[in-house]
Amino acid sequence: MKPAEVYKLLIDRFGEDLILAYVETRNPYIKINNGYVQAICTFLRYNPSTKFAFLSSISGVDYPQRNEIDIVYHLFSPFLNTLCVLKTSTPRDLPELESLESVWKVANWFEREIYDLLGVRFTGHSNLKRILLPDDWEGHPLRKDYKEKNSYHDMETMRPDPLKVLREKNEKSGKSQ
Amino acid sequence: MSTVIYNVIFYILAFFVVISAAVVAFSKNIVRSAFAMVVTFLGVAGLFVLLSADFIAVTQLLIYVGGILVLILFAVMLSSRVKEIKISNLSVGYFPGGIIIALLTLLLIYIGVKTPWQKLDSVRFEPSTSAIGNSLLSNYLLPFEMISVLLLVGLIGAVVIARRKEDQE
Amino acid sequence: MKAFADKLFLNIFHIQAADSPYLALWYVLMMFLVSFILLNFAALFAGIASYVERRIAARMQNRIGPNLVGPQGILQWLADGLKMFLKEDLVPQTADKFIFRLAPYFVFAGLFGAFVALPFGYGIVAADLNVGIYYILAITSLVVVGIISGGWSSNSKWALFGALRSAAQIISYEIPTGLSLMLVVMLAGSLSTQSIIESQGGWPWEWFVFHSPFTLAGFFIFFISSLAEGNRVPFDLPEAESELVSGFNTEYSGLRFLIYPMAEWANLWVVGAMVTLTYLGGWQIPGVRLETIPSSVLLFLISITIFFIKTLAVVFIVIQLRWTLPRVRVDQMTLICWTYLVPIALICLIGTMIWMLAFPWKSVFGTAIRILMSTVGGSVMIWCMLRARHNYVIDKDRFEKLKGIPAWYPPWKLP
Amino acid sequence: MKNPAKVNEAIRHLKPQAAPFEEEMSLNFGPQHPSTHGVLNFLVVTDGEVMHQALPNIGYLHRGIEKLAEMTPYSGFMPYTDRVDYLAAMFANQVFAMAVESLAEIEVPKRAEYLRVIVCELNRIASHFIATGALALDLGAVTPFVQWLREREFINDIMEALCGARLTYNYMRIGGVSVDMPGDLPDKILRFLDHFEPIIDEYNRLISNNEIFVKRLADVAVISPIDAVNFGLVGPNLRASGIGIDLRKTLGYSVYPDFDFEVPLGKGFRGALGDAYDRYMVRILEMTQSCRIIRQALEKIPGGEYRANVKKKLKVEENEVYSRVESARGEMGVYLISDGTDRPYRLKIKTGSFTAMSIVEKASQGLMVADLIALIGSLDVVAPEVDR
Repeated sequence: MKPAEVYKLLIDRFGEDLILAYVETRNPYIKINNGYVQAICTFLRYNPSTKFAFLSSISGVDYPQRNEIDIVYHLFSPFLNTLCVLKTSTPRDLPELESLESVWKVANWFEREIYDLLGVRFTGHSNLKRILLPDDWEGHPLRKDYKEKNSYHDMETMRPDPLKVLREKNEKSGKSQ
Repeated sequence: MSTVIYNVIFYILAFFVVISAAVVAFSKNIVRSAFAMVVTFLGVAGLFVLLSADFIAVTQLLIYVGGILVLILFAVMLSSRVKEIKISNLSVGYFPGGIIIALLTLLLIYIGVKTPWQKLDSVRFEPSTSAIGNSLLSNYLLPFEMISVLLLVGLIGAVVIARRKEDQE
Repeated sequence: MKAFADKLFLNIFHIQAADSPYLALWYVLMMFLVSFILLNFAALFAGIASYVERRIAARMQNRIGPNLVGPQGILQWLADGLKMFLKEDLVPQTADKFIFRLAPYFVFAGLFGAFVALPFGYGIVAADLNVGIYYILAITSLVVVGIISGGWSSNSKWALFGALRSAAQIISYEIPTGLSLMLVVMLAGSLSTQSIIESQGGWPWEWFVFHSPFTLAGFFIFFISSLAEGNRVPFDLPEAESELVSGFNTEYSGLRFLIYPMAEWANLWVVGAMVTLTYLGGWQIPGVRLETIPSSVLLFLISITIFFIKTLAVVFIVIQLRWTLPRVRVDQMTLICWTYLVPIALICLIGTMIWMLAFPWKSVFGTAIRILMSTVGGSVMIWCMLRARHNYVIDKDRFEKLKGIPAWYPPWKLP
Repeated sequence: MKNPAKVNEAIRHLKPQAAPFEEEMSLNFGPQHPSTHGVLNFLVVTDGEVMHQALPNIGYLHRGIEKLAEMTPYSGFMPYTDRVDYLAAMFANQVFAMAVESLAEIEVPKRAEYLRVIVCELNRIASHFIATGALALDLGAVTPFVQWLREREFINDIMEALCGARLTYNYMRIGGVSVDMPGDLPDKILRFLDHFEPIIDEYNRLISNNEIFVKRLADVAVISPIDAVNFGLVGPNLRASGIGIDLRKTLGYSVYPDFDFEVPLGKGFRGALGDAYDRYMVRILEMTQSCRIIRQALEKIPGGEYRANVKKKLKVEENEVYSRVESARGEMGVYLISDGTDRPYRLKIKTGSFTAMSIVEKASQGLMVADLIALIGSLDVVAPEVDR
């Protein structure tokens, strides 16, 4: 079963309101409504004709121009040997999505990572906390407009340019000579 | 000369025993008490050696230091709130305690005065192990066996009690 | 030793020992001298054992091992000891400082106390105690007090884990140790270390280990539980470095830390000597009657050599075990003790009793069985060694083929 | 950290969820601990030796590689991929190269594909050395680990002869590999294989069949097939639970369909299906299969170019791809979005260790402290791969 057929199956089952588009890229993806992620994924996982048993990864992509964050789900079905890419968007100002934790346990950590790095909130998540960064970190680094703070807990995050330091040192010693 | 040294050793050991026993009784920290007991046991073992009772001395060491004390330490460490120093040796009941101590002291003095002490010229350093073995398996066979049966009963009882608690949970 | 001291005293002061008022003083002096010698022997052995162990481990792991301090790195242990001396003696802020400082001394006293009753050759023992091996069992139990107090007083969870494991382990394993020693005590009819050796003989079939199948089993039980009591792999749970960081001695540093590993290595000698004297015939010289030994200095020296060789062979095996086996889990450790070692030791005890009655030591059948068992045991040992050599040769050839350089090099000549 | 209140606030969420019982003790396992395989922290809630919970706390090695990718040209990002999984750097190289090649529609020469397969399989063996050896080391057996280190040294030598690096190879390029194989290398590799294949038997004698080792691993931390799928386990961990998914077979990427090899599955070698011993044994068996693949690849390797002609400043049309390879730690994926410039718009690296780590919290319940080490070791978690 090719991704296009999966798209047809989904259209038949959920209709055009939920399944928005089918976009041809290298790995064609199916654009879905952001309110029904859980239902669609549950369907894809347990439907005997698809059986997407594996959630390969969840990624988030920030699009400041569109003012949206895309969340991409890569599902893999060993039975069909097919990769199914689901994509959904959520507004950048108040990013919120359903958690897939009830469908795949592994979504727990993937979603925590996205929450950590992109700031997307997942409703129904059991333990939505920062995972890679410290709890008191400010900002979400994978957003395109993220600016790193100069210091974290009085520790400098920026290092002076070593070449510049060397040059200045040389100049100084040159002056003294 | 040798009796002098003998006496010196005796008093040194006795000193350690008494002091450490006092620490066991008066220390506010239960673990400290337990460790002070090591010194007490060692001192008592030394006194046994001085009395030429080598087998008993070694038994004292093996059973009390190696067995009972380790078990006590084990139990103390497993109990929660070890670090709360107040749980050892609560100072309550001064009055009944005083009476008991007074009575005990009187009793000890009475025994000390009344007992017809045998005075030995010198301590005979003779191996006692085989004598103990022989007596245990000839004259005192019945008490020896009865004690072992008693210990067995205690062992089984402990197992039963522990089991029951587990079942109730 | 006492007789020897009396004789020495007589020769030096020309006074009958018993008459002298200075006798007690003389004894005290002798006591200090003997303890000084023993302590130095133990410390020296511990140091050299640490070096030897590291070299053996390196050999087993295709490494070179310490080789820079002194010729072939033989002074490495001195350098390590010196380094430990110079380290700061840290006491954790929240530790129970008094007990923390005191704990290593218990370990020290417990282990080095055992050397008093250990023989080194014919008639060479600091104190031929009437309760010899019983005393050794008892005094080594002081070690566990040191370990528990050290672990508890560090106020570290890792150290506490180590201390608790150690307590459980040593209490459990004292029972099979004692029971398997009982076999020997029964056969020898004595607790004294020297008379246990004297009641065995020089030839392998005169050793207690081959007396009957029961004593053979008892030998292995004793060996295994000695490992456990000495915290050696596979029973090094109290300081399991991959689980508990370093177990009971995690918070120690400097000289106080040094005492723990030193005691562990000194314990190697205790284990080796105990196994040798109880089951492997001690210092008995094959074919030489006991009475003839005192008359000849040469035989005297041979007896010492034999005892050392046997002990070091056991030590060598213990070291090799350490670098081969993984560690057991804590529940498996107690399970091995209570479900296998203790019942088997009890069976062996009763079996040996029956065997002693049925086939006395001197009887034809008893001798035949002993000769048969020692032959089989020896053959198994030789077979194992040959097999190990065979595997090694194959491995060596493959390595040479791959790298073009020899895999083997003599210990005194590094690549 | 000057403000303790702030620090307390920062570690607040690490405290166990429910209030601990009277008998419970919480234990900080790591970040500096001999057997955490990198910088990791587990908050272990124990009752004596038995654990109630082990909460992994990761992020100590987070270097923001995904963010770095957005600032680096495609060809310049290759060295960064080495650092994702330093024990099996070739796979990250390969998966990134594959993703870019797929986006830019670059045809990779056959010889380059074969070279990639050879180095990847060698790297897989080297990685499994560390995985299985470190597991033995964690259980207290030092010698097996050093034994494998010796063998790994030979692989390192081969890699050094090939690309000059011993750990972070940076060997692959977009459209091929950086250098062709020197003429004597096939012979070297074959000599190594001749030497190495019997060593596996020796190793099995030394440790795999050791009774204590088996007792420590068999029936410990059993992961059922359902859990394995649910928690997204990949690679040897998944196959140990009896699920035969190997991307080399399922996807047949690169030139893997050309080779004849088997995918070893866990079948409860010494205990339950999916226990720690199965995970260990699957890795040992995989090494043999990798040897088979290398032998075939060396036989079949064609001549010709080793690198396609790719522009130095590669610009890729707006597109996206998710490419995956079977790394030593299982499926490693790269989700790459290009936007027409010479840098990725977004790069996401999906690694096997990340999902393997997430199962620790569940699989560790009711184990003993010593078993936690066996669990982490048998999952073969590499900290930088978890944190990226």
